[in-house]
Amino acid sequence: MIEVKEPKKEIPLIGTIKAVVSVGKHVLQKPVTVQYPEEKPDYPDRFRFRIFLSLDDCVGCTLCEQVCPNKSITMQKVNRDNPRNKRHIYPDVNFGTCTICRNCEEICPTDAIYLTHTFELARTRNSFTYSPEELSLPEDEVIK
Amino acid sequence: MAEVKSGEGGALTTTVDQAMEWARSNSLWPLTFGLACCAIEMMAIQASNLDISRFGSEIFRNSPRQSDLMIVSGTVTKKMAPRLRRIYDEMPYPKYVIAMGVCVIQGGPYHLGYSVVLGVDRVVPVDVYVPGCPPTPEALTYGIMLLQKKIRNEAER
Amino acid sequence: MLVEIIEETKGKDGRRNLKVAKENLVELIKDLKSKGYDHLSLITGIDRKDRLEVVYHLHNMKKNEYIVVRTETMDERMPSISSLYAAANWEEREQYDMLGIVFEGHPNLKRLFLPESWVGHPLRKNYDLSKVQYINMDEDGNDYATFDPGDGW
Amino acid sequence: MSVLERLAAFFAILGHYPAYILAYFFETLFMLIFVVIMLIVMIYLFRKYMARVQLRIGPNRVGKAGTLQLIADALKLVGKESILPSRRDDLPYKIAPIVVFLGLIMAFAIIPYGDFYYIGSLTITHSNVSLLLLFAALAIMPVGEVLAGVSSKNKYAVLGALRGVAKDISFEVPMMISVLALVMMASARTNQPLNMVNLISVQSIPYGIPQVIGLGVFFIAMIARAAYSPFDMSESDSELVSGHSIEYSGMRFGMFYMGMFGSIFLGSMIVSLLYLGAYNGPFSGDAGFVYLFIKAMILVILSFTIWLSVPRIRIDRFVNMGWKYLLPAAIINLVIAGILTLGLSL
Amino acid sequence: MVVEGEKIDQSKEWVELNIGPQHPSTHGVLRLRVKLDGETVKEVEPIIGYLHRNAEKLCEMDYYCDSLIYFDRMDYVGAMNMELGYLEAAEKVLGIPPPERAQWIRVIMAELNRIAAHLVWAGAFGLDLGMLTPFFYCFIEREKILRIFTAVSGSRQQTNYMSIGGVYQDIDDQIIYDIDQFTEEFPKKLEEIFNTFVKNDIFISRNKGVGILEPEVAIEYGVTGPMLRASGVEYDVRKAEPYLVYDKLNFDIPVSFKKDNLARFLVRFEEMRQSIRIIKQAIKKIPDGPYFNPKAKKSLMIRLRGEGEAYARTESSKGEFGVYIVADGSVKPYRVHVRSPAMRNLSVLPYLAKDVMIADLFSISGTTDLVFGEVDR
Repeated sequence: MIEVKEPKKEIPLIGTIKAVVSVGKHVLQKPVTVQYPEEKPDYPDRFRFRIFLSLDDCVGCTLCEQVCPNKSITMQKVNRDNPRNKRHIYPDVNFGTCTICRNCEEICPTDAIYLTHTFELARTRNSFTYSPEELSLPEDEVIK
Repeated sequence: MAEVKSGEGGALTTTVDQAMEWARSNSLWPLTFGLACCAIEMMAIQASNLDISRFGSEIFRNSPRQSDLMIVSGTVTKKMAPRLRRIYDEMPYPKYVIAMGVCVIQGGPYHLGYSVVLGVDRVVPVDVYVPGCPPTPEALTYGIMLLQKKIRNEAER
Repeated sequence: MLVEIIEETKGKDGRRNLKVAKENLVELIKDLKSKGYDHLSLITGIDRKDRLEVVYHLHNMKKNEYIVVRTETMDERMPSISSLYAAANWEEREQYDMLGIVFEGHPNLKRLFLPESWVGHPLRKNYDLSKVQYINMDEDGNDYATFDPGDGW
Repeated sequence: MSVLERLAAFFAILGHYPAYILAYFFETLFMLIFVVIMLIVMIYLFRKYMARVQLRIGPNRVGKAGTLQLIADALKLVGKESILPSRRDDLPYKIAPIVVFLGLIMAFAIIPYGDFYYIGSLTITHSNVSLLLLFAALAIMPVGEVLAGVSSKNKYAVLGALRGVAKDISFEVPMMISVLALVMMASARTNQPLNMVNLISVQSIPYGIPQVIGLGVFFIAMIARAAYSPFDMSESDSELVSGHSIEYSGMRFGMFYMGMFGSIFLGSMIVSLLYLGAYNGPFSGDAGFVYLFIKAMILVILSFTIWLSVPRIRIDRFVNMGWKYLLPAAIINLVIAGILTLGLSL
Repeated sequence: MVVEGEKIDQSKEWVELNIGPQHPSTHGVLRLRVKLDGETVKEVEPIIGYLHRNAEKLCEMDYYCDSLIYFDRMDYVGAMNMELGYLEAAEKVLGIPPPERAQWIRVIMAELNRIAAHLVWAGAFGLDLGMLTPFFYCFIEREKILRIFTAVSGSRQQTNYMSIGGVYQDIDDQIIYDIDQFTEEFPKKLEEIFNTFVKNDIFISRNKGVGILEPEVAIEYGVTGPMLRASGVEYDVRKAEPYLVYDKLNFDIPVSFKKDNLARFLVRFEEMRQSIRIIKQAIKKIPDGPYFNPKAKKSLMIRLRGEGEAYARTESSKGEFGVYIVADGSVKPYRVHVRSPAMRNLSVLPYLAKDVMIADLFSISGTTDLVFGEVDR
């Protein structure tokens, strides 16, 4: 146990002036701002945001659907020539409820679902359900 | 607000409209309205690392009467919804709403429960939806830029 | 002990569990409080489908001991201990709100989170989630719950 | 010949009275334009400075380096809906922002801006009682704020107005006493009527040096009058939301907003005029008004820094401070001024 | 003994002021119904529930491994601490203890998050009092911690990093180096922030002697955490009932006997210094080994069955955070109940804010450190 000490009492006015100086001198320092649209933020490698799906790797095991904590993933039937995916079901993700918990990526046995750095998902319409094909496309090409 | 008319006066009023749109899009004063987790990320766009004042939006007004933009940051519960509506009604036109985070868009992680509004667009009209839980400050900034584009009638998505 | 303990067990977390009858609860807790269990940590209500169980976590600040008192009620009524611990005030209101356990003798037994007119107690196992309720606000700023979306929704 | 007389001479063909009316009109117009431009510069400067202190960049998207930011803000405020709350007292609610803004403009009309060879002192009101007029004009702004607070019929606004009244009463008296000391020293040296111009011209050294206590008291009073932190109890963003201006929107709010920045600029101008040697400086001559602005701007920046770094004083402590510390300090200053006047005749 | 202030005269007509839910100083969605006599607060009635998100109900509906996301969002500035609190209970119920390395990683992350949470609090407290600038300095430092979190977990705030039986991903040398750098640089910055507050005599005068909370009252109301320690009670779950590897670490509990707002402020800042001390020791002592209990590996997680019941308490940045899980042998918990420290700390506000000025009401509610995700759940 240590007892915290109250700070030394400053003379009135002098203390205020000290505080003002200690704040005011920051004007000499360089701003720390990263100017976002021009300078891209340097996120670490593990940063995750948007879910991608590799259609060729998906085996349709529905594990991601089971493990999704808030039922954002539902399986969709997609007619696609993929010998590993016998049932022809692929996940689609609703980004309107997805909390980016990465449980699906963690549990995916074939690493078909993976998350990427893409974060520019804002829209003017409330339609965030991505079909399996759209999940496999980069964000620029998903035009709804 | 000047209306666009056909005929000779049209060119002038269109210019006035364009000027007003330019002014509005560049001076979005958000309302200090933090609800939940996303409010901290909303504070982070105000903070130094991603400085929203570059877009002219650093003046977070506390009174709804003086703000243009309501960033609904965080879960809107059913108990909060009528109040949110009242705050929205108190704001003067033209007013804009950004739905920040998945809770506000479609209920998010709580959409299976009993006390969360499944999307704030059931209560107030929303201009831009920013998904993420919470969206990073950059994602929200992207949303604000999208709103600016929307005000200037340039938005594509 | 002054009162009859029905059952004494040890939880998975190594804490002593005392099970008492509903009638003896206040007396037991009063006794425990006089023995130094001055911190009421938690009141939990559990819906066991046929009965409601209430669990009190009491804590002795000085000796750092935890004791768990559990009791059951068949008729949704429990004696309130809010006259013993100030912390019990909000705790009991929360359990009343969530599980509908009526704490008799509570000075201000109102719902803590949800409005008064909310139908049902959400943490009950038989609470119907498919019945959507809406909350509206009247002129004085008080809430009331309805089943149909009124104005504003 | 002053500016006014020159302008009147220009319009002399129209007759004596119309010429003077037109002259006053144009002079006021110039001054208004000047004040508004100064306000825009001030707010831009403030936002940039605030950003730099907080290690940010500040507005830089609109126009070059964000210079058009304030234009955008002003345009937006003009185009915004101005909500009239249904419970308002109609007339006071509507005139309150105008009163605040007018009080500001009136005060700007009274102070001198410089001393020129051709036109004499650059001021609009060549009154012999301009010092008195100035303090009369300064008292108008708080009235507008109280009007706004009471007529909004909002509890926060009423509380803000009440705090504003309590605050005004407690700093006005020390402020006037410190000015009294100034007048006392100056009047011993001249037989001229003691208007602002003469008060400045008799200062052989800036009176801030012998009356350092008076300067301090006056500066604190000026910050308090502008409702800047630590004395922003009547606005107090984090307690009373926006205080007296809570119900105002659109351009009506814009007037309060300008009044807020204008009054700190006005306060800094008055402090530098009365205490810091005004437009006098080495090699000043006709360029003296530059000195005035530099002095005023330094004070403005200082008060910005104080705003950014100091928490709000509680209202009862401020009232205490006004009566227990500022008032005695002002009286001590008066005594010192008296001694100096008699003994040294500075 | 139940401590309640004397009741005010209800027959008199007091000015009623409704503060919140949208108010800059309520830290979210607290609503206060205040009865005023001029500037003096006569009675405060907190009304909560504006962020009631039915997390406890949803926990009952989800698998054990999935409930973490609701805990992430409870105390949303201290997500790691919340996860830790849940896992301490869940792992007891499931019988899957985390391996040694995971425990050390959890300690480091929990302490980093404690610093981050206190920094948010300090900045917001400054704003409550009208100091605009310290907020920005606090957030710059917090951003550095969030960068570390992004590097380990991939998310900035709602990390979802710890999982049943360990942590989600191992930390590598680069991250340890980053944390080391941070612990080297942070104390200097912390003192700088500290000085912008305490050098200011207006700040001291606003807080000294305001909101005095007697220790008996605090225990009576169930107040824990820095608020209780500022009242002079040496109680910290990390020492009282060590979990993880806290018994192998060397740190002190900051206590103050002044009981006022300033004491709470100082205790929180001292806690940040102690957290740095813990992290410094932990990154030196962290052992090699598995970071994940193989019993809980990946696809098995949704089939984990819990038995019995457990109450686990941890020291979050707000106080004693307890999670009570009742299991019935199925894959989903039967009942999850959370002991929310912030709610207990809030419940003492009507007692503290009696006969104070309006300005002090906000400084007192500021020092209680409210986070509404946790109060309302």
